[in-house]
Amino acid sequence: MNVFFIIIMGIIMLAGVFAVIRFIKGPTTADRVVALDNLSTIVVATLIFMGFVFQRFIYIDVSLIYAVLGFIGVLTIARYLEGGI
Amino acid sequence: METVLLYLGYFFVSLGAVFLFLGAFGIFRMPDFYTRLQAGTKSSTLGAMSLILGVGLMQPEWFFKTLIIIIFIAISNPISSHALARGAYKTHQKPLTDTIDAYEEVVKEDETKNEEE
Amino acid sequence: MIGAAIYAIITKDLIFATIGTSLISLALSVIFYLLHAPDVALTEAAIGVALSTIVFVIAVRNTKRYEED
Amino acid sequence: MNQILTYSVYGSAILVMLIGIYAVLTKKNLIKIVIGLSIMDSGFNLLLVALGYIKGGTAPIFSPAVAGKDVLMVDPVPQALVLTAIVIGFGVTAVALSLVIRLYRKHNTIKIDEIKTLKW
Amino acid sequence: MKKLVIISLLLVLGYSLMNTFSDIEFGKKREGISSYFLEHSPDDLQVANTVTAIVVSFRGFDTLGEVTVLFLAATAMGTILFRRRSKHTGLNPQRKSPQASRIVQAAGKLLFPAIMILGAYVFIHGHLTPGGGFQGGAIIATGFLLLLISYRQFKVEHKYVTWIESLAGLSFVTIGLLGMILGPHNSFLENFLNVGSLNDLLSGGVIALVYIAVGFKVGAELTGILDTLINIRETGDID
Amino acid sequence: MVANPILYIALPLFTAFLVPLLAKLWKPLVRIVPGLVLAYLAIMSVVLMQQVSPEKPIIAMIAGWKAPWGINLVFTSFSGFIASLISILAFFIWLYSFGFKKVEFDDAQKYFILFMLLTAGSIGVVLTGDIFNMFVFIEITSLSAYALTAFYKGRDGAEAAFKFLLIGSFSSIMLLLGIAILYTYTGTLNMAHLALLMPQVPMHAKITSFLLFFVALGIEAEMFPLNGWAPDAYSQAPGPIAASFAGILAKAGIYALIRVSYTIFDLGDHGGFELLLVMGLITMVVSELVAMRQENLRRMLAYSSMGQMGLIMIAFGLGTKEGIYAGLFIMFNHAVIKSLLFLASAYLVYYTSRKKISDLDGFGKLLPLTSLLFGLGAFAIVGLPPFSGFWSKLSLLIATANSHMEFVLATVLAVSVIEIIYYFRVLGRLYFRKAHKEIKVRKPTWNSVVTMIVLALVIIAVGVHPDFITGLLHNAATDLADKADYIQKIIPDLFSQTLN
Repeated sequence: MNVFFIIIMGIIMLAGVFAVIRFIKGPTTADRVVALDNLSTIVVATLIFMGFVFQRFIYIDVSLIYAVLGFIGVLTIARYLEGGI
Repeated sequence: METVLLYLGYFFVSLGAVFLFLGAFGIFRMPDFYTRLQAGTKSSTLGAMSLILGVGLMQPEWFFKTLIIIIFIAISNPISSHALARGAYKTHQKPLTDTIDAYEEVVKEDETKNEEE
Repeated sequence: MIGAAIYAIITKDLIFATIGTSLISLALSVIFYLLHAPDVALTEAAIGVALSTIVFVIAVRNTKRYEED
Repeated sequence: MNQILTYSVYGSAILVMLIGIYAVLTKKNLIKIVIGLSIMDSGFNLLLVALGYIKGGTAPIFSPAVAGKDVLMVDPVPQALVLTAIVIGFGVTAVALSLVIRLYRKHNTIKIDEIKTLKW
Repeated sequence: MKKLVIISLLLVLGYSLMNTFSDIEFGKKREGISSYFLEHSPDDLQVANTVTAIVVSFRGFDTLGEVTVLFLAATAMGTILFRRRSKHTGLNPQRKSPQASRIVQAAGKLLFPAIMILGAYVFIHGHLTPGGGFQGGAIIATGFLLLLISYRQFKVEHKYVTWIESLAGLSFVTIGLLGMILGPHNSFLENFLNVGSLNDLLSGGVIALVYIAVGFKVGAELTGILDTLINIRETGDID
Repeated sequence: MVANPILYIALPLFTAFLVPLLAKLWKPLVRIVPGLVLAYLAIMSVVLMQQVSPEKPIIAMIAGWKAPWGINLVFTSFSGFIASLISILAFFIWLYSFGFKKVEFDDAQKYFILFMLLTAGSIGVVLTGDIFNMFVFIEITSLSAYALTAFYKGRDGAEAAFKFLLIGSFSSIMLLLGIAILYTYTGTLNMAHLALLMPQVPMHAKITSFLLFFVALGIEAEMFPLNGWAPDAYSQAPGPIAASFAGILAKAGIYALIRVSYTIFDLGDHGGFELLLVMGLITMVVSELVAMRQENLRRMLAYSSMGQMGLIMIAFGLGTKEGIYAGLFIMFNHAVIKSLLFLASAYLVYYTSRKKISDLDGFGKLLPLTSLLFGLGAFAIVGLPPFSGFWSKLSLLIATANSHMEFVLATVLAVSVIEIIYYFRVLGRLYFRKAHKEIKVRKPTWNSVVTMIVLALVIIAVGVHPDFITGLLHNAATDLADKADYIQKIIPDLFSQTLN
């Protein structure tokens, strides 16, 4: 089943590459933040998937915390754009 | 039963990966900010959720924690996109032409309300 | 990650630079995870992604956003 | 193969660190300098964790899945050190930024050239 | 010109570092104190997470120093930014920034307890799973951050923050001093409780207690730092 | 239990965490309790110094783990001497600043917390036997130093502090890199164990890490090209804090430098000590020359302080036991005398914002006692006979003569002349010029007078009868010079294993 894992990882990495390109290109702040948001979603998924590949149950905790905290960084910048902080 | 779960898991994982890819591709290709946001959020959230669900199905003893993560993602991702859209709107980032901006009036109402408070 | 670091350095807009550091933390955290250091990955996620970002954002908010030459 | 991996991993960590140092030394903007400091720290953390990695090892946690089995584990000491270093780095960053804010209040600029009451 | 000098200097530094580190093969097992830790952490302390065992027990002094660094950072920021709490007691200054949208507010209300529980989970299980006091504390502080950025009238009560911070720090040092009295070697921070058995929640003896204290302390300190920063516009007097 | 090296760290931290709660009970407690703790530490160091001898160092384990695995605190004759010096000096500086910021309560609370932590961190740097732990304590020390530098609102403290922070961050990253190199080659972090395993480190890695350590700790120890932070920090910080920078922070820095170059690295044959000597020479000459041109009293004292640090580095760079003895003697004198000078100068320049030397005309009549004490300190630091500075300089000169370094000897003498010139210029202004009209002066409070007089008495006592301290210094020098002994005392098992 190794081939399957590699294919999945390849697809996810390709997605990451696109998001990074948008991050570098993105004309406005908001575009970049969208890319960051998307990247952090991708990272959560990747971390869980890698935990599965490594077969360590405890690694899931990391992605659990990532899922919660990743969005707060984005929320902060969004509130900044709004003039909220 | 286990093989069924396993294959179901494979299916969901592949689906998730494809959706994640589509979301990122959408972010890359879409013409203006709001459409990008839409592509990024909807597609990626679905992708991540289904990928995690797939992993949970493949490893039934992990299912509880994966479920928690799915719930978190389902709550947090839309909120951040919403806040982001609002923030971008406040910085006067206009959508492409030919769109109807219904939000403008809501914002005005909100502001007057805030001032009254 | 190196790209993000270079980007964070060269950009003139400090908010972009902040997002860049956030991205560095993100990449770093994944790398730590792949190097089998979940504790460190967790710390980097908690401190680098959320707290560091907001501290920088507040600092930018209280000063100037653009770096002028 | 392993040689390439050695060079690329350590090389990129050191490169990130050098980028941070470069920013600290050449940039004129105070916040940019602080960003440079934090990048510098990140590079070092990566370097130290990479030094502790052992091929084929797993995280140094004896969970039920690995208890009793003879598994190879990565070096836990660098991880503990990095944990300390990250937290200390955050503290220093916070203090540096508050200094920047205070300098801005006083001089109304964050360019290092214009803040020169003392000799640099 | 200056840049060229700096770049060449950096190149020299990079070269010498690379020269030093390239001898060390990536991913090769090396001798050292770590094998002792990996052996004795599950056997003597019954702690599953070796990193936690190192951070809290073997190198517990570092952790005390680290907590102090954060405490110091919070105090230093108060000093640097001239925050005077006494001036504002009872006034409850409101931030003038625009309110967040209702969706964000609702989400803050919804997610805050969840984040708190998650933080508590992380530092209570510090000896079993990845994470521990610092991470848990950071997560709790992030929870307060969520409230701070979604409600402009939300105000962290400094009284409680100070109390929690001080009490947690005091309990850390007190646990250490108790180790000097009760521990078998009479040394600081020594374990004086029953260590339990591996992978139980109540294992590791004093380690779990220390990490809980660290979690509360770090959480309070980071919350204090964030609150100082967020309220800076209104309370810092400008000169 | 009652006298244990761990209390040096644990008690100040305990107090620092306790102070915010005490403030809620009764406000004067915020001032009194730190003083009580520092007094306890000072008494404890006297007790411990009597127990310790080169044959029998006091080693405190932490968390019950033996030396190479756990962190331990090592109270030897050498490290104990410096720790005692720091703790006693800290008590006197507390006494001096007892009434500091009486009006603004919140500030006073922070001041005492930061000062406690500065002391605890410095003592930690001195006592710890573990190299990463040393980094943590250096970080504690420097963070509190940044905050204290930026303490005053009106001055340019923030700027000085930012500069200090930048350089300090470099220092910490260099230190971390050095630690990383050593850890990967030896797999340990304990200093004695590192020293034992040092032969197995390849030469180029050894040199790289030594240079990294040297630069990093040289920043703390105010070595020449890296001491840009020092004059600004000294001149912008509150008066007592400037004294504690000279007496506490710089001492911890130079201790770390010496410990690393003497104990961990075996580079004595490969020019390790010569590097120290040369850097010390450059530091001394450059900073004394710069000190001569300074207009600002505080900056002048700061540069003079750096010159003294250079002198200490020269003494330790000789590499002989006599050199170590001389270096320790200078360290002791510098801590006491420079503190006296800074404390006295705080009153001399109290109301002048520019702190110019030219504003000091005629202060000898306005503030007779303070000026007298300042003059006494100036006499002592340039090394005139009846004071303690004379003996330390003499021992340094003897040590250089015995190791046949005539050039160094000549330079030290020449620099002493420069020192005399600029100190006497200040004294001349104090006593032989007429005062400007309408100078506001502030009379020193009773506690600061007591502090300054005690320090002056110490200077005179040691100057008249140096045997008070020579025994301790000899013990300390013996202790530092014998590296194998240090290793054997800390890790006896591993040491005997390698011998067999």
